[in-house]
Amino acid sequence: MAGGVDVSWLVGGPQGSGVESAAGIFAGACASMGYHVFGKREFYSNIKGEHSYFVVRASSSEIRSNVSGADVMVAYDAETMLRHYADVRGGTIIYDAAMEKAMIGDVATMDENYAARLGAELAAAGRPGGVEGAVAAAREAGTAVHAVSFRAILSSLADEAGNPKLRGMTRMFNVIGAALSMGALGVPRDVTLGAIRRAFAAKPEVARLNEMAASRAYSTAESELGGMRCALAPLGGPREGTMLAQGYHGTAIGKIAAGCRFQSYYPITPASDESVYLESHVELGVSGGRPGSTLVVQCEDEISAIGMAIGSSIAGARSSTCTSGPGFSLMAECLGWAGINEVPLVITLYQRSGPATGLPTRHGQDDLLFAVHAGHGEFPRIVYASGDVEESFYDTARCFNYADVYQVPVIHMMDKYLASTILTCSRFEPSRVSIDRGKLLTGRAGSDYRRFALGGDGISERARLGVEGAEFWCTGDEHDEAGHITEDPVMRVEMMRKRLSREGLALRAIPDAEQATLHGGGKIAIVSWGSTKGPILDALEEVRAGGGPEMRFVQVKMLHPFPTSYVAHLLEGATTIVDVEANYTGQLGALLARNLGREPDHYILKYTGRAMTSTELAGALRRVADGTAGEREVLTYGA
Amino acid sequence: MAGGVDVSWLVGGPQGSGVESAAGIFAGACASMGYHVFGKREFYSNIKGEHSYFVVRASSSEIRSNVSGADVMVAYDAETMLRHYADVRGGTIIYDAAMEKAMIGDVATMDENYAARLGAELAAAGRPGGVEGAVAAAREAGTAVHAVSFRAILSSLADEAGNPKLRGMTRMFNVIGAALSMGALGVPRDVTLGAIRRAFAAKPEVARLNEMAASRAYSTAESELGGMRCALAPLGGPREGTMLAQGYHGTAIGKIAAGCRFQSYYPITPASDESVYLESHVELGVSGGRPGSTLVVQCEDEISAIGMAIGSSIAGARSSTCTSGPGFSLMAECLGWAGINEVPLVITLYQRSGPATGLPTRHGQDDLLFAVHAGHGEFPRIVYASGDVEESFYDTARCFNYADVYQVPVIHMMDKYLASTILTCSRFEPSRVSIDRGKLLTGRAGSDYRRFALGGDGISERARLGVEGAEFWCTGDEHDEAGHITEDPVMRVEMMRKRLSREGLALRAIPDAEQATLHGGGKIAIVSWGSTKGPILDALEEVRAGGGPEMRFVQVKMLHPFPTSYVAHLLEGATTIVDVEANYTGQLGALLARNLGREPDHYILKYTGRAMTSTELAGALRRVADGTAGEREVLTYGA
Amino acid sequence: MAPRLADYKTGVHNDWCPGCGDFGILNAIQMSLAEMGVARHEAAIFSGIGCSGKTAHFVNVTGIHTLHGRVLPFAQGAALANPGMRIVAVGGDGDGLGIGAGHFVAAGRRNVNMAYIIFDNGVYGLTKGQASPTLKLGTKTKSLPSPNVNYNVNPVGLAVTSGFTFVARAYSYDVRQLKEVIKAAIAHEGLAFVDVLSPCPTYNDVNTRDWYAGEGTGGDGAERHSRIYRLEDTGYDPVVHFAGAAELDEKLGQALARSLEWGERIPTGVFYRNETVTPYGGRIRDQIRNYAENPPALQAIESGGRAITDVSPMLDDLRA
Amino acid sequence: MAPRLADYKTGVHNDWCPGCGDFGILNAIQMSLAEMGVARHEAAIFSGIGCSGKTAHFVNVTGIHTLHGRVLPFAQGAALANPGMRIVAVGGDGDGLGIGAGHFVAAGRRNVNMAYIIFDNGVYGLTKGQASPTLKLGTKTKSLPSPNVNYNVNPVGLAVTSGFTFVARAYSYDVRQLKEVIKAAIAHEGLAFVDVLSPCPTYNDVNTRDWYAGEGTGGDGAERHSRIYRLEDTGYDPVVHFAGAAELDEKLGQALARSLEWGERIPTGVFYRNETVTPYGGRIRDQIRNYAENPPALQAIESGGRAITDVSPMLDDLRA
Ligand SMILES: Cc1ncc(C[n+]2csc(CCOP(=O)(O)OP(=O)(O)O)c2C)c(N)n1
Ligand SMILES: Cc1ncc(C[n+]2csc(CCOP(=O)(O)OP(=O)(O)O)c2C)c(N)n1
Ligand code: SF4
Ligand code: SF4
Ligand SMILES: [Mg+2]
Ligand SMILES: [Mg+2]
Repeated sequence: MAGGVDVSWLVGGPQGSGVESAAGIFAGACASMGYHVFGKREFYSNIKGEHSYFVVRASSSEIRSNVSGADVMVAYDAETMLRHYADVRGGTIIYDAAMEKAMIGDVATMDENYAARLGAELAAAGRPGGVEGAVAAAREAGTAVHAVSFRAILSSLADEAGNPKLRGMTRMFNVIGAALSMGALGVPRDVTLGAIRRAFAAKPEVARLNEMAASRAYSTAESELGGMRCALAPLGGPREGTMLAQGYHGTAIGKIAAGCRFQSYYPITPASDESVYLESHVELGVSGGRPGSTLVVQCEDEISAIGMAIGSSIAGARSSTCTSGPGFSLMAECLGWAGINEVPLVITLYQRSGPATGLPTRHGQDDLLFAVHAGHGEFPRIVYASGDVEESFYDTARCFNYADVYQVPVIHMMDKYLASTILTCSRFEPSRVSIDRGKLLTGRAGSDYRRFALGGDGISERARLGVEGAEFWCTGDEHDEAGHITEDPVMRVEMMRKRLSREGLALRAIPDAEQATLHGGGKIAIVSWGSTKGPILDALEEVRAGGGPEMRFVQVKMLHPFPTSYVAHLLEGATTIVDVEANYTGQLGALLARNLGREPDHYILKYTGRAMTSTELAGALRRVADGTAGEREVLTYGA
Repeated sequence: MAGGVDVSWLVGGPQGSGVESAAGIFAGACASMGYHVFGKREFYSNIKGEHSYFVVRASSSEIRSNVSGADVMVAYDAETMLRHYADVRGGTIIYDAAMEKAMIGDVATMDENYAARLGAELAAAGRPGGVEGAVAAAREAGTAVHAVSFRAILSSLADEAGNPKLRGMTRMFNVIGAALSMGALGVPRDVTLGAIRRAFAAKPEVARLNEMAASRAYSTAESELGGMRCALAPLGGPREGTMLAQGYHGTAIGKIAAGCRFQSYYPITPASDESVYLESHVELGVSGGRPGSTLVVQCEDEISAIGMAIGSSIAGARSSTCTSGPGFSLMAECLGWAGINEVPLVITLYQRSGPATGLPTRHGQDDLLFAVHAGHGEFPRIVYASGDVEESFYDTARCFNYADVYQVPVIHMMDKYLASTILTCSRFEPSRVSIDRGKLLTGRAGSDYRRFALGGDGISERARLGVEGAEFWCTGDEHDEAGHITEDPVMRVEMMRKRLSREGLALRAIPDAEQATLHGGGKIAIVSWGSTKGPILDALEEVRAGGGPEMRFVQVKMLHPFPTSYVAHLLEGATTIVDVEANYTGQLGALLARNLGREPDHYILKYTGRAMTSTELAGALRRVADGTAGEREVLTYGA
Repeated sequence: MAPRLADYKTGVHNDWCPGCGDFGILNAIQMSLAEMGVARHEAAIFSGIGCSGKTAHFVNVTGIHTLHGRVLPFAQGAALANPGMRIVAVGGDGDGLGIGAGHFVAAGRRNVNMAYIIFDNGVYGLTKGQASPTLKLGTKTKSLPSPNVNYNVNPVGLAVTSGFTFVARAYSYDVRQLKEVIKAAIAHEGLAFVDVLSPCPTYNDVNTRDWYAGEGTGGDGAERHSRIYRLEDTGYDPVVHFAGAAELDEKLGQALARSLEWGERIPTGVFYRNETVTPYGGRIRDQIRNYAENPPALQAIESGGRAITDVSPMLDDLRA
Repeated sequence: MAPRLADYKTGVHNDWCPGCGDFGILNAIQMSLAEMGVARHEAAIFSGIGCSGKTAHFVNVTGIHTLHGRVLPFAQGAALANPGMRIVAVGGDGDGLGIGAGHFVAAGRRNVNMAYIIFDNGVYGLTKGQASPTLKLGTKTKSLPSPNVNYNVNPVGLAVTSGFTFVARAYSYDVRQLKEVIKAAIAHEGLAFVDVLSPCPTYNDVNTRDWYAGEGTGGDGAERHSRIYRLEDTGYDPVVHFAGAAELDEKLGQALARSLEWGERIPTGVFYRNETVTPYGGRIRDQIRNYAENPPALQAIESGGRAITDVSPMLDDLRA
């Protein structure tokens, strides 16, 4: 990124104070100026009041992750100041002057443990245990710190507009804070106002007021904040064919494009956003056909969600459900039913930190081995992971094809990191989405139709409900070709073979490039899966830019059945294997050991519930390169 | 077994016709004569009418499994005849003459697929497709076949007793059939009558009638059947300290002895027998204390069953639940809750053939990897498997100790094969059961009690409910030392380490001998787990007796955490590793590959739902020894 | 050609115990389909796990034998994806009111157009006779080691309370009424529930056929009377005609009151029927205008292997 | 020293939204424990998952914050293992009547001695305002993209039908009545249920505090009246005194009839109370004579690390 612009902007405040929309406005403005944007939200399992923050990075080069630290921070409350002041070393902090005197003890929402650590830290440096101490520390670290009275801006706005009611509209503090920082960063006023207008497009009156407030803040920024050390000048308008997407857009729009017409779900973070999106895009245009629709059903629990999706799939619709760990745990039994009955089904699994309720709004990749083994007994399945939002759009369509062609349940691994990012990426190309429904029978069947007929490649014709002459049976019991219960040992052996041989079939037929991807080259090989892709690619660049060695990155996309020989091929010649994952035990490492007989040499793991930054990952990779890394490198950056 | 007696006796008939009690009588008589007994029941998922059969083996030497084939068969119905005539090569068949003319098509319960195969087979040999054909085929194979009219015996009994009502008591056909065979085998009449008396001890009148019927049958046997080729003379009375146990007695009595005082369950085959046993032994004598009791609660589902057991464990009782695959699938989420809250809990998992409903009354060992990985997220657990009924008694107590000492959920792997066996074994010795409740706090707590206090060996004091000064909190969320919710990343890392380090702790502290057992020695090493132990030990003897090589057998008991180095040690010097399991994918093989980096060279697998016989296993082992075995040897013996 | 009863029977061997009440229900279902002239490919039976669950294999229309307690989710998913199918869900009392009770309550709220029949025998048949949720407190069947410690669930009451819009009870040995009730349930617009009292001669020696026939109601003489009586014979009107609050209260109230009758006199027939409530399929027509004509299962989603859904409006919304 | 209210409050920061009705319920629970003088170590709060689930951390007795929908199994297990504890289960309407409805129905049948309080706000609070099972059909809160497509469950009716022996409703802004109801629930011998109407100002903009206070009941003038009224003020008698069939019918019937009242007038107070039904703990005393004195959690099972249970009778039974 030599010579380019690369700004990390952090905004924080209590949940419900508009942190998310402020970040949306900032990201929107940057994207509209032609920047690459990558942002990620951190928040508590809480509705109002707990600390929430968003880091948005805008860069003139391609980026795929956050870095450690921030260049600019906008703090809406004392907690943001106290939690993040040290992240901004040498940058700029803008905070609401109203909190100037707040002490640690005043911040009721702050976790006891953090409060104790921070208190000790400030005390050790002889500083007051509150915002003042944080400000002093930040300044000493070279950070420019500006206290601005948000209320004063609102007041002058009210005066200007001759509308005293505006004085009370403190919910606009978020836009005021964002505009202050954007003004100071040199984002043209009309770009910011345009981003605000788009953000509140549904409510023009709200948009108008916020634009006014932002304009007032811009004036304050110009008069009081001076120029910042980094600037965000327009790069020449939005990049052609670029979208500003949220994490769940990939799978949600992917489902619509792939023809998923039934989604059942039970609300759960971070999975529900996808279903909510589908719920608000129910009716669909279809080229050359009648309008279509996605029926989205909110169920009484996740057992019902998967049960309904199976019922709908049997009826003939491409069907799916979307959940997170706790919900997926409840689905284990029905998953096996889909397996023994060869029902195509896509389960989108947005992982979060477990176990149990765990850290329900935080990131984790700790459900891999569970997804591979979930459900008693043995049955075929495909476990597939996307590395980023753009991939997830195309992968969603692939997952439905795999499900239909191999007549198996497919678990599509996503996670909270992906779900709660906002980023620029190339516009999805629906024309690249092919649809293969496999041996689906929708017309009249020949005589003697048997749903589970043996022979051939082991995959039999699958009738949907309602086809004349193709009545069929399904049962969770072992069954014969017609689908009726059997306990015959010979039939048992044939049916087990019929079903399980499908995994080998899939491995052979699915193109290598869909199973795993090689990025770069070098003797040190990183293996990973899922959302670590972004931090890894950025870290590899950083290592190289810092004079470190080239490394290769093998991204495994199909986790089950495991593409043993292709991954072995991609790892050929590697002297060091480094497993990177957001979990404690290194689950992909276990799959490597089991399938390749090769345990990774190093594990770089993070399980704080916060996603990796490319910075900390690059640090660990440098240690690997120079031989100082331990077997387990545990990353911990981020509040 | 050179020179000794070794008889396999098969009895079959429709479900509900008393096959089980006939087998009980036979087994009881043999045990009372001093024989070693091993028997196993096969039956359909059905209440009345489908084919059920029991093979009981009686031997003058120690035995631990069934062999292929039978020496004597008693057939109550045509289906038994048609399904098993070929099993009795050179032995004796006794069947009810009433079925003499039955054709395959008359047997409505017979599986279409088997009917077709059998029809073809008989036709190919030019025989009638029915009992007559089977009789002819059996005779040609050297089997003595006797048709006896069971009804005639009943009639003559009625005449003798002057009680015409007895004519209609066809439900005594089972005892008549058993007695006929026992008479012919030379079992002394009073031994048989004694066994009948014990079997019907609760109903003296029923016992009396059955004894009369048996006596009549004895006379018929003496007059019509002549001596059999094998004879079962008394060996000198029951062996000292020997029990005749059913499969579930090990874990059921084990739980009582270990102090399990709360068992919640939902009915499921083959797990419920254990709970039913506990339900009928609710009040307990306690040496030196007030009478105790096991509270057994039948729940609305398995989620409730594990939830209640957790609640009870938190209250302070040793608690457990018992289930099979489908129920265990439903428990995955709660299992993780127990994990993150460090709740001691024993889940007895009686496996059956999956997936889904699968073969609900048939055997399988296909839940191993699921047990190891069940539940989203990462948390500590112990997975422990018993090799036979006697072991299961002592292992049950161990499992409770592990749960209490390491404060983790323990999954005790059992299976349908174990559950539905009847066998002689040494009387359980409760004096060998030690109880270690670990850091359980029942007295008043010191000040500042914190349930999840960090430090030390990572295991903190666990208060039961109701202890003054030891109020505590639990949550499925990540928590601090007091048990309150936290999202602090630093606390998260400490708590993850606190919990997961426990697996290493258990591996180091639990004696090697409890983790794995070595039997025999040799260059060829068999690795296996659970109920294959019996067939393996018997097969090893058979191979050796037939001039084959000595082989060693490594029985892995602790499957998670995996005793990598101890198993590696036990495998040292082995040139060939053979994995033996009752599943399709070779799940222990996967654990070996993952943990030892060593994939087994051969897999001997069986997944027909029928347990291995030592005969077929010995055959496969011989092929391994002489180099003719394939990578996968799939066993299929048994109807 | 008008369908004949025989067309609705499969060749699968029925392995229920002799004398099992379930035979009556099976016959009534087959007769109902035949008399209603439902084409074989337009109907599907979904079933739970238990003796009763095997029903799906005995009726010669598509049969989906699901998991224990899960018949309602599976069946609703199919009914919603293709509302043109006639969906009949069946299962045991343990299946539907024990492990499946949560789905039961939720299904009532949803009112998807289909019928649900519970084979109510008071026991868990297939697992050897444990108490099911409908067995009365204190009852000791021969299969129980001690008297039942749980109060019984009231299936009719629960259905009415949960929002089922057709709620009936029948008796498996009164096949004539049973069949009429099942036909009405299948014809009903919305979710219909039929609780069928079905003796299990193998495990439930309390609520036997004889017991229902009047054993114990007063000697062997004339006072002895069948416990079962038909609501329709008493002039009972289960139908909600106008859906005013007062009428609703009355109709719900009478259904609940009758549902509590047990022992000496046990009512059968339709307890409650309300077609003034829009079924789920109708409720979603506000969101999906052509739902009935182009439901999820029948939509075209590709042409020549290419996706044909137009997602450009969504992508345009995200333009940077 | 008599316990004080402050003793029942933890220092854990309460992060509910300002104006959340749940604060009233939390206070009422703490006040009830204090007024009843329940020793801190003799009580435990079990909770489900949701905003309401956090309650377990705010009350200074042992608190077990379980899983979504599973509070009743956990709580019943503890109550059965140690019947000397005062167990109070709490949770959301989604938790208890959606995902947990099956356990709700089963718990009613079991009648374990404990209290269960539902925080009934009509929404799934913690997952951002989706419709909960108690939200009425067709209602569109601000958090829903389109009107609710499900009929509501009737918590009081469901509890009565399921066999709960104490069934009440209260309102979180009438803390006085609420507290009395909670005390009665805790004191009740058997399973007590309290449905607490609790406005969620963040997501449910339909059933707000103002709405309950009478908004929309007829102008701003005198005709406007609080929708909430107290059953006890109307001479309503919820208690089953004799347990004859006729009385039972009457008491159940009136409870169900009142449970259907909604909108203009919403009754609160105790709907039904029946202590003539033996609680589960009593039912098992037939099987375990010293259950109350020596319950599972308090039994001695070892001495000096050795098992002390006498299994020899069982082993003798198996002698070969
Ligand atoms: C998850 C799960 N738990 C338990 C079982 C075992 N099981 C099979 S049938 C059955 C009960 C059957 O009772 P009911 O539903 O009343 O049907 P019936 O046999 O009486 O017709 C049970 C518990 C199962 N199949 N799945
Ligand atoms: C198995 C499972 N599914 C989904 C969730 C996500 N979840 C958390 S709280 C909640 C709903 C809360 O609603 P309610 O029970 O009414 O409680 P409230 O927040 O309104 O008090 C859901 C669905 C979960 N934690 N576990
Ligand atoms: S056990 Fe009962 S319900 Fe099951 S088939 Fe036999 S009689 Fe019918
Ligand atoms: S979301 Fe609603 S229920 Fe939850 S804390 Fe806020 S106001 Fe209360
Ligand atoms: Mg039943
Ligand atoms: Mg709620």
